[in-house]
Amino acid sequence: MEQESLFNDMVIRFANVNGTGSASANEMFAKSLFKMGLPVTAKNIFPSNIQGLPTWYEVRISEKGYLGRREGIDIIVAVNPQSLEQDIKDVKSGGYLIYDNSKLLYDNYKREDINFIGIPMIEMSAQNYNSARHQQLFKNIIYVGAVACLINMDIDTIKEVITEQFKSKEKLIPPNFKALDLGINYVRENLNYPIKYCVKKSNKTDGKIIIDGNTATGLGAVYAGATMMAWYPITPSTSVASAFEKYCKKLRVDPETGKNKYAFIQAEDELAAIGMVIGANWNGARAFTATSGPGVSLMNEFIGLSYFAEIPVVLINVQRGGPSTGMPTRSQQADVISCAYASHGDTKHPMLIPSTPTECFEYTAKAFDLAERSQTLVFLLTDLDLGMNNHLTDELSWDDTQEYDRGKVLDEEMLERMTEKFGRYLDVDDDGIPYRTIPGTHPTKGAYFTRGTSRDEYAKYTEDGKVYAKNMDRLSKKWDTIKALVPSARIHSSDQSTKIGMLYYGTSFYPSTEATDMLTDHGIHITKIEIKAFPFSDNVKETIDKLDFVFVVDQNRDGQMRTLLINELNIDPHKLISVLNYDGTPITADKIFKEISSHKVLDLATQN
Amino acid sequence: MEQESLFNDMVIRFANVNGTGSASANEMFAKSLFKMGLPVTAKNIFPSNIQGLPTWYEVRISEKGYLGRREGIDIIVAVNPQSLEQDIKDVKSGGYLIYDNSKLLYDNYKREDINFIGIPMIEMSAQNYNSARHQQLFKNIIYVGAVACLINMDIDTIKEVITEQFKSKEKLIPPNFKALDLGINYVRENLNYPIKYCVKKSNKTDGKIIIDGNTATGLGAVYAGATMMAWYPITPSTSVASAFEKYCKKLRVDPETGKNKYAFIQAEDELAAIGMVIGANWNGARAFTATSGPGVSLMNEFIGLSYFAEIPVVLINVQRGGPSTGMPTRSQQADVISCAYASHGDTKHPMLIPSTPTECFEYTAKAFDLAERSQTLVFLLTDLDLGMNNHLTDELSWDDTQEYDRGKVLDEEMLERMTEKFGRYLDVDDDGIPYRTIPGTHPTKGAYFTRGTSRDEYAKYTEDGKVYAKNMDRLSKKWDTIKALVPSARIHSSDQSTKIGMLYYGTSFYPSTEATDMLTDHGIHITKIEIKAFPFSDNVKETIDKLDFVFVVDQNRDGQMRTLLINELNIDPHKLISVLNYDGTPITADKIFKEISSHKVLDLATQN
Amino acid sequence: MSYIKPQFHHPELKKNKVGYYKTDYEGVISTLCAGCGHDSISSAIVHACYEISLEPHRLAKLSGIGCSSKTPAYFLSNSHGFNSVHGRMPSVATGAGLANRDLIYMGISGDGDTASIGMGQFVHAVRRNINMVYIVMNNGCYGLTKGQDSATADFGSISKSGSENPYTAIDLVGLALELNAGFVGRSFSGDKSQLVPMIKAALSHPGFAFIDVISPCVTFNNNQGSTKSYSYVRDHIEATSVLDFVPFEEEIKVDYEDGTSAELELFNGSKIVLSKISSHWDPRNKILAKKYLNESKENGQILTGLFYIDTETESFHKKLNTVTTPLNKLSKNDLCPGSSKLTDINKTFM
Amino acid sequence: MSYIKPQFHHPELKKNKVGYYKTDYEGVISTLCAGCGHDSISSAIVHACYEISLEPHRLAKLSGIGCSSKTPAYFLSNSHGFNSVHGRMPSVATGAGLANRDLIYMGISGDGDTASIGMGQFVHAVRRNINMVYIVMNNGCYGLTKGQDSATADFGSISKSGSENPYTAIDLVGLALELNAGFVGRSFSGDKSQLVPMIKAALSHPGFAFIDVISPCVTFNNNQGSTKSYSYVRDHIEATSVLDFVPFEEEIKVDYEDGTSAELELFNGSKIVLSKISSHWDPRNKILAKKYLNESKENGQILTGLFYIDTETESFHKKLNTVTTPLNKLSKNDLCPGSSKLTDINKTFM
Ligand SMILES: Cc1ncc(C[n+]2csc(CCOP(=O)(O)OP(=O)(O)O)c2C)c(N)n1
Ligand SMILES: Cc1ncc(C[n+]2csc(CCOP(=O)(O)OP(=O)(O)O)c2C)c(N)n1
Ligand code: SF4
Ligand code: SF4
Ligand SMILES: [Mg+2]
Ligand SMILES: [Mg+2]
Repeated sequence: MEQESLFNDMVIRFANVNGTGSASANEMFAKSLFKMGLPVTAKNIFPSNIQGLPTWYEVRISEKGYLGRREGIDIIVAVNPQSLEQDIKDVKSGGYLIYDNSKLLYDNYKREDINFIGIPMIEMSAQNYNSARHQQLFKNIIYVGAVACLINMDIDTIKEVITEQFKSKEKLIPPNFKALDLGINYVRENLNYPIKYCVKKSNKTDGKIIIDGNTATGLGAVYAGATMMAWYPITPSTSVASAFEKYCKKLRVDPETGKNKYAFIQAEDELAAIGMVIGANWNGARAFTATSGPGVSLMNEFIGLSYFAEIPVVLINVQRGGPSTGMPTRSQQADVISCAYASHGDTKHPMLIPSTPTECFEYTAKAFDLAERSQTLVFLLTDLDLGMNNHLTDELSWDDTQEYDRGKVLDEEMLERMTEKFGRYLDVDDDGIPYRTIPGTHPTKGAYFTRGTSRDEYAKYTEDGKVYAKNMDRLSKKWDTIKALVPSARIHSSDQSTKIGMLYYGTSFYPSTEATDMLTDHGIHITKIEIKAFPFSDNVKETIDKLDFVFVVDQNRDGQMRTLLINELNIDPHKLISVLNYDGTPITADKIFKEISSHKVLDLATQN
Repeated sequence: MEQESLFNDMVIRFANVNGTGSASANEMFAKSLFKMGLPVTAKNIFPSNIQGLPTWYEVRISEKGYLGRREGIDIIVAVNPQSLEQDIKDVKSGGYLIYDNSKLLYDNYKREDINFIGIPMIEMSAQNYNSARHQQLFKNIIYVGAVACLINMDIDTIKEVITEQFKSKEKLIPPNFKALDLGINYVRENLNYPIKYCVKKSNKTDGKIIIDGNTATGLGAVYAGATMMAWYPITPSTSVASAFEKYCKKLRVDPETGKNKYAFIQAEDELAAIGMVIGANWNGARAFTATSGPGVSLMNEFIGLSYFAEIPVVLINVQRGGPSTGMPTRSQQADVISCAYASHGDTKHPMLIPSTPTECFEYTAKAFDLAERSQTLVFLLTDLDLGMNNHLTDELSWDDTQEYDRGKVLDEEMLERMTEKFGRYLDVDDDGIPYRTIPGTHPTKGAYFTRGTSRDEYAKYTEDGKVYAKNMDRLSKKWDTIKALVPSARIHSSDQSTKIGMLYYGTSFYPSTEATDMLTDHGIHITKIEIKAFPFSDNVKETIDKLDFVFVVDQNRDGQMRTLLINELNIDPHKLISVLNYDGTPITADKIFKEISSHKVLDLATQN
Repeated sequence: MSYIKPQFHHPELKKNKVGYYKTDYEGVISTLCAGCGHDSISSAIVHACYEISLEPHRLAKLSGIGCSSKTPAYFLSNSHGFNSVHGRMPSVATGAGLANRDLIYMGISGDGDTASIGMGQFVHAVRRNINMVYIVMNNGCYGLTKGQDSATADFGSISKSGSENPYTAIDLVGLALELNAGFVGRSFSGDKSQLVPMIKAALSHPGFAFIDVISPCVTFNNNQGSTKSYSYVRDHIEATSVLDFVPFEEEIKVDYEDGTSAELELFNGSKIVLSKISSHWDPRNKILAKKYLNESKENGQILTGLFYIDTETESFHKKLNTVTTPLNKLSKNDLCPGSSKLTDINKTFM
Repeated sequence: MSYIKPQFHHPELKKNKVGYYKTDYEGVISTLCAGCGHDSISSAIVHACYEISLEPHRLAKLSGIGCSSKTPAYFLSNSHGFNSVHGRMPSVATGAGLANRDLIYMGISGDGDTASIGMGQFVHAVRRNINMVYIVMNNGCYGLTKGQDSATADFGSISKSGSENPYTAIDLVGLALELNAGFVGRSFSGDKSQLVPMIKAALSHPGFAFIDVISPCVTFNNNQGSTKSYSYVRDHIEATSVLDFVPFEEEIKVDYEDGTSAELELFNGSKIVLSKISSHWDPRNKILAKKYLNESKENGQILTGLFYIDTETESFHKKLNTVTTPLNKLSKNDLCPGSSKLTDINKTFM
């Protein structure tokens, strides 16, 4: 096959077995590309078990900075015999299959339209390492070396990454170098390289870091001053907890006493986790929990309590594939409705919806301010793709001058000065948000009995329908106040006038951005609306009103964001056209492009 | 005051203290009116405690058969000093306040525009009964007698009701008669009677019974062949359980062995209750639970399992005032959204929505057929007003020839004959509904591992996105199939052509019917759409499409049924105008009439 | 609605050490049934808090849902309270306690609230050794929802609906001991001389202090039994099948010596036997406590007393090694690592 | 993924009394880690069911969520199974059991599934004396979610994340005894000679039969300890902070006499001491069982064996007085009272 080099634009997929140590090798591979200045993104596709099943790691390199999933795999490094047959099928025509030729490849697996590159990984590993465990682990580094050489990576950068990685365990560096060299040398000595898809250094990652959303979220909570996290393990939210704990251990231990300025509680279940968070927030500490769909379902009753008793809560929902236990290790945006209207009765809950790890960090911090300011539960809505995968994103930043917004809390002094009767649910400021007091603040003023039952403005139990309704109306007013407190949607108007829009949120940001460029290339101009929060900021309706049709990108089956839009903004449903993906894989730019560019309303709208 | 008699059209409110025995006296009063052939309805307004707090019992008599709540109380029987001041205020101008004049009435309580009738109830009771307990209990019967006489009720009918009531405890009859006569005689001897509001026998209750919705629901489950109920006590659903148990004890005990053909389990909580129901249905028994909002919130996770693993479940939600613990003894329709889309991920659940006790009976039975036919969870959505209050309703009827629809279950013979591989989730009939097997049916065929995770058509675990998506699409197809299985909405077209509609459901049926007549009287013609189920039958959209504006009556703050309509039917939100009531009391015809008749769109629409 | 508290402040009442009158420890008027055992317990709490001179605002009271869980409204009006959701008070108390280690926490629950829907959270609150007093007002039934059997109802007892309870009762004291609670006691609502000191002791225990208080329900308790005073009412209820009559009753009081037994008549005339552990009892011997408990159970007696105290329990905050400043008092300075640290962190992701 | 079962049917294998080969009791290939204790327990279940000649379709297997809860897929393919939701298997099993009293129910759970999220349901399943075998595959951690401590993890043990567990372990055996379970035993995953007969006994017990099986987790169990074989891997994980290496291991087997102890090395070289109750043990003496259990705990030993059987327990169906025909077999004739009865009922509402 003739080869013309394609620089800095490819997708490489590593097909491994989980529990074999490939994940850390693959991560070093991606990190090295990042260090070479290349925009890179990695998706880990793993099973819901611990050892022995197929797992894939997909690295996309895109000089243009397109960091969503892309269809078409250019190179597959096939290390897993279980999935080999399928892996071979998945290589794009003209692409490469790098496999372990320690064993013979079945003839019927062969394809004429792709390039097969055999590397005797197992053989080399067996020859160079003694224990079975070492053999298995270093095989991973061997293929990293081989691939690096084949695509012309900078070897020093990889060694730098290895050195950094093992800086606390220096004795591990030489064997890793050795394995890397084994891979490199095999290619150098036996194969033509570089192959068609290759890389060269660039400078597209300045001011960027590569980090997963959950780590950024956990760190956001540390910066926001959260002192208590109660949680129950569940994929894909567990690493939010790990990150919070890790950084608390680093940053929140009193150097003198060795004591913790935080509490980290693995609860007995999700019901208890949110109960603890409610108790702590009621008592004036910033506390939060992180979970995924099944946890949110279990928390439903307490979510209603938070709404009605007006207790601040931050609830991080890293969405996975539903319904029920569903696809625990796959990504979806299918909890939009179940979060927005969680719990029985008339309830609504604000949601902050980050699209990048940097936003995970910022919005988590914002969520605490918003929860305390508005005395209600705030969801941070992310997903497995954002939470567990590494993304190229802006460096995290923090404004040291900004204070935490602890909301309307009466402290001892204020209570002391107060002459009128304290009314916990009085709408003093005409914004629907009342004042609260923290237990223990004042010997004789400000105490009240918090409850999830109907009560009057002075927190006294009542069954008076008028008083109840007035309180419900105040909660609606508070909802309107919240609109101005959440981040506004980002509107990216098209350069050219257009009647077509595309609305997206969360991780659909990456492919939607790419799809827009693809559409523009095809002469289709589009206004982009990036939803950042619920309730929707005013510009959402304003923008939609100016358009004829808006494509709503939802990573769920039922078009859940579309539901929220038509219901909350009274938009004619016919204006909103769903673009859906719900197979558990992140939606691709290709899919969005195809659905929009071939949609019949396009003719209608472009005729205008 | 001059008096012109108003026959068979009034509202009488009894103001009592709970725990004093008034409830049974008041019920006998209402029952007597029913026996006189008068359409009558009674609403019990009670506090969330057991003893000592105000409680009201409101009886409406309407020859025309209007059985919703009506504004304006004609007669108040004020037996509770705690609420007396307010009770006096609540009497309609020109109406009557019947009070206990054993004690003096404060002067400033007096009103000029109403009639005060004093009856020395406590005094008479103290003179005639010895123990404090008897005195308290018979005071209630004394006022029943007095009121009966004042409004000219047939005394023999009341005695008949008392006799029936105490037929198993005959010794209680004479003292009750005595108390009744005390009240009657006092009026006869001391007062002018009958008063303006009075009654005469009629024949408007032929073919009718007077019963509460929960009893009818429990009985429906018995008739439907439910063999297991698992539940956890919660107002206002508890009496569904009591009724089921009561009728099972009567009708389902094997006469020979004395053994039960049912199991009745008070679970440790709602999570366990629905878990048990799922287990029993999985194992081929008809099983159900009954709860209210907080219980539904707790059941959220299991509801998703039922949807995704396709286990039939009947879940009765007798709605109360939300959110959270809310108003446990007040009525609302505020769980519409939380039921329709309960649980995380893409989920939808059918709901049957009865409006009368008769429909409670029928729809409960239907719910079991539907759940088994469509292998999913079915809600029966009622509310406190329907469930706990007595309503005049058609006699219950049962067609003995109709078989239970147990749905697509493969029995031993079918499995034995089967040559192809059994696919639990195969869409054999192209209706989205697969075949299921019951554990233990066949030694070697039909066993599979039920789970809430993604799986292929043969119930094998899979993380393959395509297979997952195909299954989700089949569930959507099943949803379409269900549309044809649920009761259709009832469309009542106006005699005159109109562009205005009114849509309502559940207990809004009573006042909406009355309001329609009021509107017609004012020259406003309206097409009525009575929703009976979710998903919506095709005639809902067809009818709405033909109208310009539809008023949607919702007994919740957020217009939840309206949300479902615009979302599921893609209706332009501007067409649907909410008429809301959410203070915990049943909506009145007056309110609906006022909101509609004064709405500005009326001009627009009537111009057409 | 009962009237357990005087309607006006008695001028002769004495201030306690922190300057409060006993009335300062009261709450709003109870809406429970007249004679309900729960009201007696509220009053014992008022007593205990007054006597140990606790400043009301230094205590936070938490509860679930039920008649029992309403009682925090009826004592300590100057304390913040949280009437949470059914069965979930333990987790809310856990969170509250973590936020501010300096307050005293009192959790009030019912037998339904704790032994059924709240069982999981109860077990884990014990396991974590949350610093709180946990009182179960145990009436063997679900008062607020009209008298269904609870999981502590005795095997064979007859419920209001007339069914015989086929399940063995869960003994919360036995369970707490098995789960290594550091303070375990049982008393009777009407036994102030035992209950008040027990609550005082619990309030001063540095960890989870559990008290199971037998508390008769006027309305639904022990429905079968003597036919004396109740008969007419019961007949009436059977005939009308409407549960709407509750007689006003006096609270049931009892006073008996350590080491003796007392037979007690409940509202309907049925009887229970309380037996009090002797004053020589060594409450540090758990094995013995369990043994006695089992033996008295077998004799059909309800053993009361302070069964077990572990003075060396490690509190939750100790386990978690938290700073001595309450977490809710830490300021941004204490908590926010600031932008320079963030620069370092960013570097680890480059 | 491990390969605990032979890949082909051995021609010499014998049929049992009901005509099934041992392989007929197997399931699909396990996807658990090689050497996981849970696979050994699956294999013991296969053994036991084969040996007592149980017809596979007469058993229903139920589980929650976790590595342990996956195992019902790996045994008894001809039995229906239900992999329900996390911690809620007891209620599902209760309902299933009510629907058909004629099947045999086997519930499989993990220590996370039972002792944390499932605690409430576990307690109430015991209390109701549901007719089922309830096996907890107890590895002291949450395997499936990557090794967090569970509530049965020992006080002071070090979790994968390096933290010391500050909580006292919940002893499920002690708890089951306190809650009056009628069959209580403990064994070790690799001790077939003890485990297989215990499962057989449990299958024939007419009520709730609880077996706690200690089952080491290859991947996350007892992380600290010997530095031998694991060292490189641990170093690697520490350095990369990615938990992605699991060595293939042989299952840990043990065989020791009744009345003796055995010290066992876990995967990482740390040790536990199992001690087996003697064959002279009288499993009807609960008090003694509790005493021995406590003593061995204090000696740092894990007592195994069948501690307690109550042969006279009243089954759930007996308590509920249900008909002998399974409820799911009753027909419309049995169940529907028909229209004429309804006419009578209508009359009561006129
Ligand atoms: C989730 C939920 N389920 C059910 C209820 C209804 N409910 C209120 S109180 C109660 C039981 C109370 O029993 P207990 O705790 O023993 O208190 P008691 O009234 O006997 O003092 C129940 C079931 C509820 N409030 N929330
Ligand atoms: C409601 C809910 N919360 C959390 C999870 C995530 N989860 C899956 S398995 C598991 C713990 C399993 O531990 P254990 O029962 O001990 O089983 P093991 O894997 O150790 O055998 C958790 C927390 C879930 N599936 N559902
Ligand atoms: S119902 Fe029972 S527990 Fe509730 S207040 Fe009345 S007496 Fe007390
Ligand atoms: S993680 Fe542990 S419990 Fe799970 S399969 Fe692996 S060894 Fe077994
Ligand atoms: Mg109780
Ligand atoms: Mg485990």
